[in-house]
Amino acid sequence: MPKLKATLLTGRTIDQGTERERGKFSEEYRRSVTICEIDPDDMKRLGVTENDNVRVSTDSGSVILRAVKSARAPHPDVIFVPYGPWASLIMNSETHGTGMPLLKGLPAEVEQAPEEKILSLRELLEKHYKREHE
Amino acid sequence: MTVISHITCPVCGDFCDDIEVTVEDNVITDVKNACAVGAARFLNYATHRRTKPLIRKDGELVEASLDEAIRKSAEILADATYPLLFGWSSTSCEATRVGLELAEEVGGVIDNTSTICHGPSILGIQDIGISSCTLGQLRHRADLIFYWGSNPWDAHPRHIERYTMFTEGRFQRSTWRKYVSRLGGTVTEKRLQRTANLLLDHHPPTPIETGQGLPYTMFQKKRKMVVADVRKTRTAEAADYFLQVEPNRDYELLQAFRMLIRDGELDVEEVAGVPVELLEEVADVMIGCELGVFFFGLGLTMSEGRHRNIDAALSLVRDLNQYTKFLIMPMRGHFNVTGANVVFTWQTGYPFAVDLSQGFPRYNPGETSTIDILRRRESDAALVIGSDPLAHFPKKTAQNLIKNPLIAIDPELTPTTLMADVVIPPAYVGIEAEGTAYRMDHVPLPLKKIVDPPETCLSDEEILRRILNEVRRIRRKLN
Amino acid sequence: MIILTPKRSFTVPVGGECISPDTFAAKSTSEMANLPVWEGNKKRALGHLFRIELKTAPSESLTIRIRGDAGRIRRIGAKMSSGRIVIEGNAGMHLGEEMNGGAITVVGNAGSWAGSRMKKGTIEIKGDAGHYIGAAYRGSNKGMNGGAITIYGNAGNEVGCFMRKGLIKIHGDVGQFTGIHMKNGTIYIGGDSEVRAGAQMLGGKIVVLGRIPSILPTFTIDDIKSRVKIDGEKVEGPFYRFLGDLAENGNGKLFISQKQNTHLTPCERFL
Amino acid sequence: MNGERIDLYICDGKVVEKVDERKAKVIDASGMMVMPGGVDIHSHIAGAEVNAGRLLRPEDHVKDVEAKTAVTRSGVGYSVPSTFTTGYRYSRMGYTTVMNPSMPPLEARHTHEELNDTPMIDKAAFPLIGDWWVVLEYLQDDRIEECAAHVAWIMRATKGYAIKIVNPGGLEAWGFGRNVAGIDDSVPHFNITPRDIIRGLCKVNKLLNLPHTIHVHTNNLGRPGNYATAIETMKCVEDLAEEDNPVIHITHCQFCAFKGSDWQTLQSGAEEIAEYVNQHNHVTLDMGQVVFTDTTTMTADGPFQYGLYGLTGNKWVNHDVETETSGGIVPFRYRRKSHVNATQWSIGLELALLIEDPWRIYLTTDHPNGAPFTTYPKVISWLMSTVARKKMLKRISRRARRKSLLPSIDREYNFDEIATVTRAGQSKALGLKQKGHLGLGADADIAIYNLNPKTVDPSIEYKAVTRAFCKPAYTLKGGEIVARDGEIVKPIQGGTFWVDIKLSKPWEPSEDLKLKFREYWTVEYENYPISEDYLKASLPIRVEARI
Repeated sequence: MPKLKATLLTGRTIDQGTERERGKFSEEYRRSVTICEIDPDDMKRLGVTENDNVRVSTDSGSVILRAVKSARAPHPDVIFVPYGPWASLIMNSETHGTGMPLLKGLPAEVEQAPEEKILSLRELLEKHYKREHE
Repeated sequence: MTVISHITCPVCGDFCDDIEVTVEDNVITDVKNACAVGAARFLNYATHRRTKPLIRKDGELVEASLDEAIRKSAEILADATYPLLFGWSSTSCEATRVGLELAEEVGGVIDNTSTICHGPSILGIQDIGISSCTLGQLRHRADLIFYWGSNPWDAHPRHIERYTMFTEGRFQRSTWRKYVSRLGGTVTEKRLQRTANLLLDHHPPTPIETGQGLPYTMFQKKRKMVVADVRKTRTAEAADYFLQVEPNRDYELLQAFRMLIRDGELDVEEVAGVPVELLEEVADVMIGCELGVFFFGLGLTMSEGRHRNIDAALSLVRDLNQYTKFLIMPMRGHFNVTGANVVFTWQTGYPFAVDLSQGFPRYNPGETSTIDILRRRESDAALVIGSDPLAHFPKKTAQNLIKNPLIAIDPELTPTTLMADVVIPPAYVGIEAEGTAYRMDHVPLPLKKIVDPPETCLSDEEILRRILNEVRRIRRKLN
Repeated sequence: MIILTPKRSFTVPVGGECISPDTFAAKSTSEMANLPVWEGNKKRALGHLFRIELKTAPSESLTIRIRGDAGRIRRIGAKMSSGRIVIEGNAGMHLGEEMNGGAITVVGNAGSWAGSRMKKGTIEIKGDAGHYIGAAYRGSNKGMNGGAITIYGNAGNEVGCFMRKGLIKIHGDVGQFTGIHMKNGTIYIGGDSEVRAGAQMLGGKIVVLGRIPSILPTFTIDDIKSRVKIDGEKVEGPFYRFLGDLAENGNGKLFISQKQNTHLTPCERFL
Repeated sequence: MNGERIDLYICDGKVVEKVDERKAKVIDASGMMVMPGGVDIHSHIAGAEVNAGRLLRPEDHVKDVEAKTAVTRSGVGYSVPSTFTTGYRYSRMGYTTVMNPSMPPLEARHTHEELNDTPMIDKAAFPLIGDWWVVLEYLQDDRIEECAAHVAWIMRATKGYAIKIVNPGGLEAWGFGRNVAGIDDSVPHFNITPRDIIRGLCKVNKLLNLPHTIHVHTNNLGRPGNYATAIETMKCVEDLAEEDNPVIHITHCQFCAFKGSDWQTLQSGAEEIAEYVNQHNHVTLDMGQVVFTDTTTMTADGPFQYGLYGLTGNKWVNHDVETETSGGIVPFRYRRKSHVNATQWSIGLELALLIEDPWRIYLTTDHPNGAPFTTYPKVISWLMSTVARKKMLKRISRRARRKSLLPSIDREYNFDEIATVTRAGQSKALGLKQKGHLGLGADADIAIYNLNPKTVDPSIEYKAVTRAFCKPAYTLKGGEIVARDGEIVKPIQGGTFWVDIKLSKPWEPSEDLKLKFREYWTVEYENYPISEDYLKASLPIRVEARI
């Protein structure tokens, strides 16, 4: 299966900004931040089309997101995921002595994941952040 | 029905203060002047808020009285050896003042969200200084607007309209008309191109040269806009010059600009994917302007180089002042993250990442900053206010956060409140409670109370004050 | 010799600035045990955290030996001016900060800011070290101002930040921004370097024996040298010599191994 | 004070004629020197630029910290102390009133927030008005009365105390990176000169009957040859004086008493300035003394600060405030061996010693520009002792020493004169009638120094004097003991003075102004003013204007 080695960027989008106002657990919010913007040519190479699920992986983990064409392309080898709990799953916490983890410009890999589903926020929390109890 | 004007908008760092809202029966029914995000905040804040405090018992969050929740919070903090108090950028300065007193009382580390947004900018400023201003200065005088690694169109939707390109100043006019006609031109051109492609079944279309500085700017003496970013954003599309930077290479580009400004020659053909010829042209525009401003965003602070990107940007702007007037400003995210820095600084001398565990302020991001403390798993309790670290911190740090007792003061249901041990929903500051907040350029403005909060909800300030008093009571009893 | 053995493992940071030959000198073990130490926000006695043994061996200088992991103990040997500290495990951040003499040896790894603002003395780290080795404090332009740091493993970003004098030798690899803002002194890197070595340097010397992905565009190639001198010793090259950082009007020297960096060959046309 | 022994009675925070001694608490201050609490007319302790200075200098804080105690908050010190530490340190030195001389009006709310967190002292802030667009527009059309009404609005809106003018016209020019060259240079884009601004606001000040005069930081500050500008500035309002009342305060005068054509030929202009001041009663001044140390310079004078960056290469902060003012910060180390710095040190003392009337020259370091305020006791020792001066003179740059006038000056201040330049004169100039003396009805703000003026000879025992002024035995504020032997024993809030100006006919801002507001500023008119309840302890001073 083809894999894309890419640079992962995260950031704000106006959708993420407005939809979060409907509540973090709303479906609208989930839809606005579980996307991965990929260059249209890269999508072809990966064999995915708009709205297909993809797996995005870094050295800190992986997450399933929905592929969308990045606007105003070309942006070869650059992928964009809006801030949010899904993007955080694959962020590295090393700050190199600055207090700031590398939240933009991480090396990442993208591959198609047609069988996988995008977790809901509750499922995500259940899976990755289960509370330990004494 | 009442209409209230001159409301400040508690969303982004632009902190617009001209919002008009309509209130009917204590419910906001209409919002004017706000951007989409601001309007969504005013209209939706109440739809998914919580009103009752919660305490985790036997693994489940159950409703509790406010007194119980306050007592439990105080116990957690009073017991801790290295508690962390995080958030502060979405609350009032008044609440932050009490928060600092609380942090000092419990001997904790207090940190605000700039630690993961513009913390690197502050580190840069501490090495270089900063040549900055309030936003009106730019509105009146700036004829060159440079956005680097920031996308106001999405993150600060009214920024361009209120403070830069599309605003009328004493010495500078708005470029709105120019933009509209150009946008029209571009759309028409694109449409023609598409039709031509369909008809002629040609090779792939050649990209239209809108951004690389030629047709529209040649005779333009008015305001100019330059955008440097790793992606072509909507903001970039509106620019006179767009520099598409290879990811993580901003530092090289900034330093190259500094060298060009000094009239130096570069030994290379391109820097960070941008041809040196274009850099030289833009450098000339920078030197030639009457007053230039350099806005930078998280594109610089969060990518490789971090504070050194800012170091280079601040140095570039400082150097430019030998030729013309040049100013620089970070695009701050939350409506009061600047205020959090301001209050931290006047009380402790340091703007974020302040360790008060030894009874006096210590500061060293990388050592005393939230992400590092959590990564190394040093803290043994935490209080989070007006922030959602579980949604936004890298996974490992967020996982470590919930390995210890966690108090969350937040009106909303968020991943953090869902995982906390104590949840106290406060009155929404800027809607249900008043206070002070600082715009991104350090201009302080009042947060307003527009509607009454639910009966069970106190302001952040009052909640913190009560926790502080309770901690002091516990301490007195122990002695 | 004084031997400190941690009585338990630590989670919260411990302020270890009292662990210094200067403080221990002429003190009895019970006096040492009473020295105040911060563990998080709790003020404790040193004896509460460590077993303290005094082994009277005729030695010319006072030696402190830490047996066990001191990875959470910060500022060990800060401001020390004489004597010796040996840490048999890891050392926490700010090891030997503002050191003014004496010697520190770490058998394991050391945290960030080791040797920051040091003026004299030597620090030897057998394992890896963190970031900001020999650096300045935030906002200050006064980094390491003398003495020597040797690291046998790797080091992180900003080695020698605002360095003014002295020698930093790293036998392994380093991260980005080695020698950022350095004014003088020497940094030797036996392994590979990440990008941006010498950024904003005003003077001094950085030698890279291994590979470096790229040289900043604000440096200019000036010569090819067959060898370079470090602290009196000759290191065989050949080396490209770059000057910079020109963005700062700097006059620093960057010696980059020619053999390891064939991708830099195109630079030679400017010679 | 002159060794006179008296009983002082205090009740409800005031000095009274007599109290019932059986019920009263008695402080035995025999053998000690009792003075009114210190008053500082010019010290940058709060607000946007001070806080930017704090943010800029972690390396300054780290060397001087204050841990929390049972009654006090923690903080950091040295050149830009945190707010609590500022209050404590002033109080521990026997000071009870401090004026913050530089408040950007748009950011006034910030200044007051910080003043609210500055305990132990009474305080006030002076809004920067000399480059305010609306003011410039009124003045260029000579509409003095309308301008006065507008300034009254500014004072109320910002809760200000006095009119501050910094490099008039120069800050507006700095908007485009330029400056003005002297008091008759024209201000770009306005039909006005610095002279017009100073004279206009001086007239406004008189019309409004403000308790303090205009408070002026002159043009060309920090430039060789600027003593002439300073004298012209004083001269330009000579005719506006009535009787012997001052109409202008020239602040941190040391920085504008430079003679010479460049840094190489720099010498003191103190003699010329002192000569003028000794012959004219319409002016008061403060020293702006330099002490050799590492400090942080900060002024609203953007172009001056940029020049200082150019000289030092140190990190530089600039902060322009739309339509109003600007500001800048540069860390600076004054070196004994620098001919320029040593000359500056000499100039400050020369001014204080050559100006005859201690009621018109006040002790300041323009904190933190010349040095932190904690160096005042050292400055006192130089004023009181030729021996102390000689000792320092020996250690400074030889070139500066050769040119210094100090060896030729024998004058030594006595304790009375010290009391005048550190409290009595300052409160008189500020129009604070209840401060700076211990007469009946005065505020019971008192400093008791462990020093017997009868037995100590300050000329020789200057070190004992320095010690005593560093750590008074008692500081009383409003009749309460707040500090003892250099320790805070009772934290108190301290109030904020502002002028509550009453115009003869009520003045409402015109619709025109409200419209202008939208045009000129980026905040709404309605969000600009600060309400009185914003001040934690508001101390309005009622003023009847002449208009």
